[in-house]
Amino acid sequence: MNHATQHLGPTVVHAAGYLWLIPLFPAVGAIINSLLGTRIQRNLGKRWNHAIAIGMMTLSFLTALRAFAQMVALPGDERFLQNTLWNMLTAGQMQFDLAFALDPLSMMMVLIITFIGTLIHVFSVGYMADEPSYWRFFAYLNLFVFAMLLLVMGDNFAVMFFGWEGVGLASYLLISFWYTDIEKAQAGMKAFVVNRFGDFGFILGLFLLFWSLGGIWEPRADARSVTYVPEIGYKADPAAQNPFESTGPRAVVVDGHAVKVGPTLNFRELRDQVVIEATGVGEHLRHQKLWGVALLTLVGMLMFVGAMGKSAQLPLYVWLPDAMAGPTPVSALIHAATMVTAGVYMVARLSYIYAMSPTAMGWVATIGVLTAFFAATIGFFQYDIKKVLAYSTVSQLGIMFIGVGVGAYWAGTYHLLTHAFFKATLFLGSGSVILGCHHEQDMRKMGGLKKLMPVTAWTYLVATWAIAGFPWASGFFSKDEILWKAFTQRGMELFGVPAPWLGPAIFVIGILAATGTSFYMFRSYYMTFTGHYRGGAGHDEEHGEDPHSAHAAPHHAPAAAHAPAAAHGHDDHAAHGHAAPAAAHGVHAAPAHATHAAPAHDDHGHHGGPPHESPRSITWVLATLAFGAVAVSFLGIPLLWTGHAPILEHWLAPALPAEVTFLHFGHATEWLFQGMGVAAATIGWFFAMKLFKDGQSRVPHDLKHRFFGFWTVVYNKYYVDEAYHALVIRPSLFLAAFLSWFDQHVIDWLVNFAGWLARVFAAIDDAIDKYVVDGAVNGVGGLTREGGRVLRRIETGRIQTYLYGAAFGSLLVVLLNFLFR
Amino acid sequence: MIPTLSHYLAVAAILFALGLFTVLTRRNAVAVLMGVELMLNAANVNLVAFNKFMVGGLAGQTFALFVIVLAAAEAAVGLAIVLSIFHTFKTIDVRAADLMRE
Amino acid sequence: MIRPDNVLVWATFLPVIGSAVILALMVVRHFLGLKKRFLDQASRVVTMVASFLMLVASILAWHWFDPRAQGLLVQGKATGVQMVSRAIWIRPFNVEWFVGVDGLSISMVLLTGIISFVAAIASMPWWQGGAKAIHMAGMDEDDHGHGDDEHHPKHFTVRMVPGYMILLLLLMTGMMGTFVALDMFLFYVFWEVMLLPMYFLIGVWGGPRREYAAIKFFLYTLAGSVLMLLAIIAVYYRSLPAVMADGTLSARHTFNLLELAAQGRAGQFATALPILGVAFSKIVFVAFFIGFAIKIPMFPFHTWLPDAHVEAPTPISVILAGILLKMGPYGILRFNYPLLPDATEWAANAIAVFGVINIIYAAYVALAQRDFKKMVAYSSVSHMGFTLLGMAAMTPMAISGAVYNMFTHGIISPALFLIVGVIYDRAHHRDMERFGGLAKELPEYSGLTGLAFFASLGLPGLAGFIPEFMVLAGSFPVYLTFTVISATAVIITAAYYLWAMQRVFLGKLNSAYAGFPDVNWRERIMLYPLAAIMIFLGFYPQFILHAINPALQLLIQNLRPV
Amino acid sequence: MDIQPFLVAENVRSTGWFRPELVLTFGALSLFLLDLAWRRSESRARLLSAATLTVFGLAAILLSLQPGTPQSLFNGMIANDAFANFFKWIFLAGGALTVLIAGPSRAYPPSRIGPFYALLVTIVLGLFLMASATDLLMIYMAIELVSMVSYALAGYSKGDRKAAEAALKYVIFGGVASGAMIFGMSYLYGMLGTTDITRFAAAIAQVPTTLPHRLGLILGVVLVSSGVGYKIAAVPWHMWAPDVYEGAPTPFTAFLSTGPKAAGFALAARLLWGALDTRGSMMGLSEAVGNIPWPAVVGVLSAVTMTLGNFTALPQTNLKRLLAYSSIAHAGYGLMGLAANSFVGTQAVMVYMLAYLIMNLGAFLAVIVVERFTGSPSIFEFRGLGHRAPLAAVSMAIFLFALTGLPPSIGFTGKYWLFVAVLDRVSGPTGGWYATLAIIAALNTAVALYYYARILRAMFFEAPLSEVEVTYPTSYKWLLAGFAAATVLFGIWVTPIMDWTRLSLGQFYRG
Repeated sequence: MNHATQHLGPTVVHAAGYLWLIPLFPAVGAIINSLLGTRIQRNLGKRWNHAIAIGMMTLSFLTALRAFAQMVALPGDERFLQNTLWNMLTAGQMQFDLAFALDPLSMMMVLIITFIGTLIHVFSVGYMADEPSYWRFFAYLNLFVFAMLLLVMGDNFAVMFFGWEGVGLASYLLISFWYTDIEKAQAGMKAFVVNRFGDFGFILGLFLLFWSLGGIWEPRADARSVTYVPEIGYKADPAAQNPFESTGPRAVVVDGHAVKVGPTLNFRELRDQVVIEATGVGEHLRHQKLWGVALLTLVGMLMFVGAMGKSAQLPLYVWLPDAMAGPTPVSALIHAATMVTAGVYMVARLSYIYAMSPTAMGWVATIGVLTAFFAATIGFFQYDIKKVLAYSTVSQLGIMFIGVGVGAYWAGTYHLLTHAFFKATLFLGSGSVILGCHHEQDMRKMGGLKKLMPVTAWTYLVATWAIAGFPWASGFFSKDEILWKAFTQRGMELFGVPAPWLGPAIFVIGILAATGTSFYMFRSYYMTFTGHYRGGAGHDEEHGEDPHSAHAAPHHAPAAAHAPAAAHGHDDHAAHGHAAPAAAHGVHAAPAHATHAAPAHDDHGHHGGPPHESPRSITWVLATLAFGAVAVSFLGIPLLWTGHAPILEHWLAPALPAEVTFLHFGHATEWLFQGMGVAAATIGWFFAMKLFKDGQSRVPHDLKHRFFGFWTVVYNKYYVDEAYHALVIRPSLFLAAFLSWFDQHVIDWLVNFAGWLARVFAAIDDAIDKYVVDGAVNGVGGLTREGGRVLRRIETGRIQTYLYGAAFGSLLVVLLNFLFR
Repeated sequence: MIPTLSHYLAVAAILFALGLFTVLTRRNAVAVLMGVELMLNAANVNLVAFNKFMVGGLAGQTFALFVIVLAAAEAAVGLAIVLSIFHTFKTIDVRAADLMRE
Repeated sequence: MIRPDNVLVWATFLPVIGSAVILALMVVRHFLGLKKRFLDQASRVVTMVASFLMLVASILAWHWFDPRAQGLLVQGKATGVQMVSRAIWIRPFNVEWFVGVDGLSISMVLLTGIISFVAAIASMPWWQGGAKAIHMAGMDEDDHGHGDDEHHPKHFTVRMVPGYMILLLLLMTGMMGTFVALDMFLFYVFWEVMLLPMYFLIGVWGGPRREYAAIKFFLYTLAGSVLMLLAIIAVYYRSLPAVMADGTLSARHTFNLLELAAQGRAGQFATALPILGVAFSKIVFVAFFIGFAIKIPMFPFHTWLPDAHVEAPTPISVILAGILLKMGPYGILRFNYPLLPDATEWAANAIAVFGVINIIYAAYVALAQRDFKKMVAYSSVSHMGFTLLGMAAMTPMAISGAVYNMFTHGIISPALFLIVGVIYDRAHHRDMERFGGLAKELPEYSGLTGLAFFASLGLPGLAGFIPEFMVLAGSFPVYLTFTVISATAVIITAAYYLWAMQRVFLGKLNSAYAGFPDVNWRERIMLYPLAAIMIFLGFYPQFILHAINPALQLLIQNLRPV
Repeated sequence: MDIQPFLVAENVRSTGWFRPELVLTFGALSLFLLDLAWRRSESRARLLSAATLTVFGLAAILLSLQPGTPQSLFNGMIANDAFANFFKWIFLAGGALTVLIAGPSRAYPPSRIGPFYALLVTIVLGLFLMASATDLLMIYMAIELVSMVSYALAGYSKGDRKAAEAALKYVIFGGVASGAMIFGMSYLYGMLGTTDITRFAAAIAQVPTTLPHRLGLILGVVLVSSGVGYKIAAVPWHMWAPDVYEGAPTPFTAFLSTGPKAAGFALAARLLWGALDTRGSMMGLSEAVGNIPWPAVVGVLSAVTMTLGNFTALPQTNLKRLLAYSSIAHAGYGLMGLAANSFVGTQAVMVYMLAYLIMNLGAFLAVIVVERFTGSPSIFEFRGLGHRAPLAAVSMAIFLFALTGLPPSIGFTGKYWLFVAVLDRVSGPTGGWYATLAIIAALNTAVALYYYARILRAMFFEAPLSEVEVTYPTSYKWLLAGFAAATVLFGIWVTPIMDWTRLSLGQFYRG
């Protein structure tokens, strides 16, 4: 494994004072729509809501193009635009600004986000036409884009993290957009909390990296609490010792350029000091150990935990399928094209860190391939069309992580790009279908839609083709490149153990996953579009054996109390359903329907009507995206075919400074492997066609009954949700309940104890007066009686009790006098 | 034999003890007051004795005179109060006066 | 007439002047036979005016404060203390009227100004506007004081209004004074002055179990302040004389905090004779620390907080959460750290442990709550834990984070309590299980709640995130394990807030709450500014940090001289 | 030995310094006469009150006219010094305020109020002598004077069994105490050869240290202090206090809890800090003379007294009784100052007595307001007082906070200075003991808060038994307001008190 290379110099920064506009526009849109949205919708009509949102998106897209133009004009290794707004925080060694930066990588992301984002906004116009709180939807969408742009454009970890959590927020809001359905609400909550798990890891990884950089520790008297003492070269410089002025990174001069060295959150400073060997930071980091583990390994693995959350990798993927509760455009934009790829982006962004730790690479790649395969298998048996796409997304993300894991950073990123297009197409296609079938999501109730919805069908087919990985559709190039690189990668380690076999193993599983992908995607295509229409039955029985009612109960996170609520969850959902056809008939924004929607849903059973093609605003978007899904393939035509590196690889090179070596094989081998890729796709397609074309074959039914046990397990997603419920949620709830009991009955008892104690003392004191003194009196009385019968019987009254007390007291005082000295 | 200081002191101590004992044990309020008188006189004996044997001068004697006077006054007040007790409680048993307890 | 050298005096005494005016009105009323209604309204107006002027004064103080300034020189060293006003108060005790602000206190002064004003607004029954006004229990103006059965208690804003206002204003003075006092004795006096009105405000205008809560609060806090008094006198008796306001030397000892800090740095207390065989500085440290920890509140001593919050009327909860809790950490940073550096080193680990316990323990307890207000109260306990942890770590980043946490929490948790108050005014209960789907009826309210929740659970871009991040990042190198444990709190916190969100606002609308009015103007006036501050501080924390950083770094440097 | 002329001359001279006492003496006598004279007039009570106030006023004027230069009067019988004058002012104030309180309180019908006033004046006279006595004989006579009149006044309400019982218990307990005291005095006289306490220190130094001598000496001191101790109601001579306080008419209880206690402390200060210590420098710390470890003993007594008083007060429901126990506790706090055996300590005692006069009279006045209206001083009658009599309730709250010792109130000032006095000793040889004492006192403060808070709760938090507004005379309103104002004012404006006490103690007659 070789490291950052000498020839790389420090980043050359080109100021671009307008970058902040790119995230600003969506932000403005969000603010306007969230503050004034209701009034606009009421007084001006919905068209203004989406006009604002889409307008802002377009502006931001145009600004992005402007930046792109500026960047293209620059020489290859100087493509870095930067724009600082203000200093956000300066404390001790930490110091970061609200600043944006664009390098080729983030440029690509920004273009994807703004472009596809805009399209999906347009799509939503038709899709959400009769949503009562239309304004809210667009506000959220804009908010999401804003956060996503922060994520990719952040000049430092802080801003990136702002976006990182911001998209989490937006996705929470959008998933539980139809909050009246408690299940949807819980899906949103689940997504956010699961992501928090990831962020927990991410934050720790970040701290570890930050502090291991300059290794500047506060000198403390009790050194034992400092677990990791840095190398000499990285002791704080005197300035850092003195807490007076906060110490940013200190500068080391490398061939003329000052390179900052020391703890930093800034990507550029981080990259420079790590990548440029003259600083020695890379060496330093590579030799650090914490708890006997290589520090960078910990950093890489912990940060990847963050990626697991965001990008739905094992074992934190569980939230993504539920996230399908959100409106379909949301699924397309957030849960396919952009947000979920944040993890991939993060790994690519830190390529030079990961490249230095084989174990981290192995970890990423392994998780990736396992996820890819695992999710693909679940995809086989799902009936809910969006669920199928959700699991396919999970699996595709796995593939991307294989790419960035094995060191084919550009390939991973490329797959991100292609996936953005075809998965967006697929989701929007499914959205169009769902709309056409009156919010029916169960593929068993579809079929034969090809004739009814030609555009949708064709675009869906193209995208399926792409994802399955047939040549000339983009998926082929990216996936193929990734798997090939995985095969040729032999330097990875598994938990510190060198594992040259890991690469090939990953390739094998990856190919299987690819086959699976091709299979279930074509399955979904055939079930949906071929054969004759099976729908129109209405929703009633849908929920009888509906897949997600099977695991509905478990993931009401803590909400045991809500089981009943969950049951009615649907009427409302249906209400939305019934608004839809109106939209379909192109009657745009007829508020009347919205209001009638709820009553209408009683007789929805018959009101269904045949499916129908979606309005133009939708079909155009589908077409554009489908075209893109094919077009982007030109960015990645491999070296093997053309003789020079793919355009995208060339473009991204400056942003991915890490260099990873791969084994070299002859052209023949490479052709062979490409062939294998095609073969995998073909096999998958073949079986899918045999089994599901036109819904004729009985085989799937028989197979299902032959292996019913296995089927149920897979169908219920291996009961992972139930496992989580039993292992994580219940225990923590129990702990919470216990602690709160403890708090009220034990801790709180202490204070009452104090009060009680006081009262007890009082009682004792009373008792002393009543019994002890009296008792003493009687005792003495007794003595005297015994002593001298000559004396009359003794009687005492209370005053005399007092006197006894006084007398004895005085006696004690006298003794006391002798007690002291 | 010639009584020495210690004899007087002993007598005084006994008087005092008797007085205290009376006060502590008798239930008749008047008797109790008489016990107090005994205690006072014990002090008188001391005063006079000390004056005679040790200090000299007149201070002790005078003191004793004052004590006697005050003792009389105190007895007067005391008896008045006993009288009022008798009126309100219809008895002069000190033990009866225990309306107020802890 | 307000000048930098007297702005603090104004900020401190404007409320008292207000209460004096109300008192005068009450006396006059007897002679002129004014209507009770008039008296009520008048006292409300006076309160509003006084608290507003106090806010203005505190903003002016913030405006005039210069973080880079040398400030008062003590033994030739810069302390950064500014806007000093001092005079001899009790010569025989060596006690001075000595107030001033450094970077640490100025932020608290600003906070006090803001929150006091908000609390004042929250105490008014006005601006209930809107078509369907809320029915506040017993909002009828004729008022025979305590004429309330527990089910429909007369709303606190109309019960014995003048008394309430007087106490509220006294409380404000106490708080402001506590933050600006630089003389131990003066500090103690203000501390107690703040304690007493609180007791009555909870006990008289509180909820059903107000007596219990009030007594509990009172006993806890008083136990703390008695310890504190002992510690103060003990320190006093180990101190050396110092120059007083009139330039003369004080007799034998001094109460001057800055002087004491200098002496502490020089080891004056570290080397003092032990008491009962225990090192002097340690025993004093513990006394101080417990006294302040009760206010924070720190783990074993925290149980007064939920009761106090649950029973207290909304504005008092606001003040309690917004300001009173901050006095604990403030006191520790003002007394323990500068005066007893050696003992601070000695205790740091223990403090960290308590911090972690606070964070995790309280977060879990909050997760189990059904009572909306109790949940928020415990979340306060949990968040104050971050302050403890940061203070213990003593890295510049961590300690800045700790203090910044005091400020942001001082903005967020009042907002949360106001929010609870809003729903309580409408539903007259706080059981989250009994709500549901309110988002449909009260969209604006739900939005504000969401904002506050996310701010509190540390969503980047809102105020709550930065301090948590700073504290964790700062204590990471010092207390690796503790930091890791504490960081898990971000998950639990998210869980209980979102769950609360779900139980109260999401799901099907509970028909019982159909037709609830959304937030009215009074609530808007309070909540929107706070929300704005949350967002502003989320993106521009340096606004506060640039003021507090130098002071804290000075503090650390004195703890561990280079 | 015959009477030498200079003795006469001395007495004549002394009379010039004896004017206030003379005024009180003749005032008392004339009040008896006036009472007879005004038998017929229906405004008898008001006239008598006026007359009594005049007497006190005159005494005050004369007192203010004579400087506090330390000197001995009547051949060393009494001393005239600023220390005594300070307490005399307290007694006058207490007496006058008691008159103001007693007038409208229904405790004394006009027919009986005359003698009460006369006897009150007499007690004040006795207190004057107590504060300034420097000779065992004088001490004995002063205490007896105060006691005997107190016995009478404790039972001074017709047909009231409780009063009668109180008087009986008081007289018996007092009699025994004085008997014990005089017995002790006889020993001291015998062993030291003098009754002039200012010569004790020197004389004790001569006493051989054999056990009998030591026993006699200590017995003497203890027995004498039993006489003083029962005046200030210190453990173990405290038991009479609750019954007498409860039984006696409340106005007199109020006076009893302030005047005689203060006088007792003045006397104790003269005996202990004045007579039985090494003459440490005026400002510095002095040590006990001979081998009498009285500071330690007093310290123990102080701790026991405050603890016992506070804890026993906890369950009380009769406020008079509760205040009785609290006054025992406060005696304990006062003893802290004596235990310190230093200038500051004694000064703290003086401050505390002044503070206690104000806040305790105030508290008792509030009790009277309620008792007068409802007929019972039970805490249940205080429920909802916040609504039924706001002024009384609020000022009562202030007094209670002051009694607890919370700033800013005169109670805090006093208690603070006591703590200072004790902690001043902490750095000394026996510092540990003093530290313990301080901590015990601090904890006691918290305990005390607990039962004071019960009253607060009753007044403000609990629903009243009846809604009727509590009515009481306007004079009480002004008095309450005055007491409250003073309580707070002197909590903030402390310097005058501190200076006054310091200067007064500075002129302490030491023979």
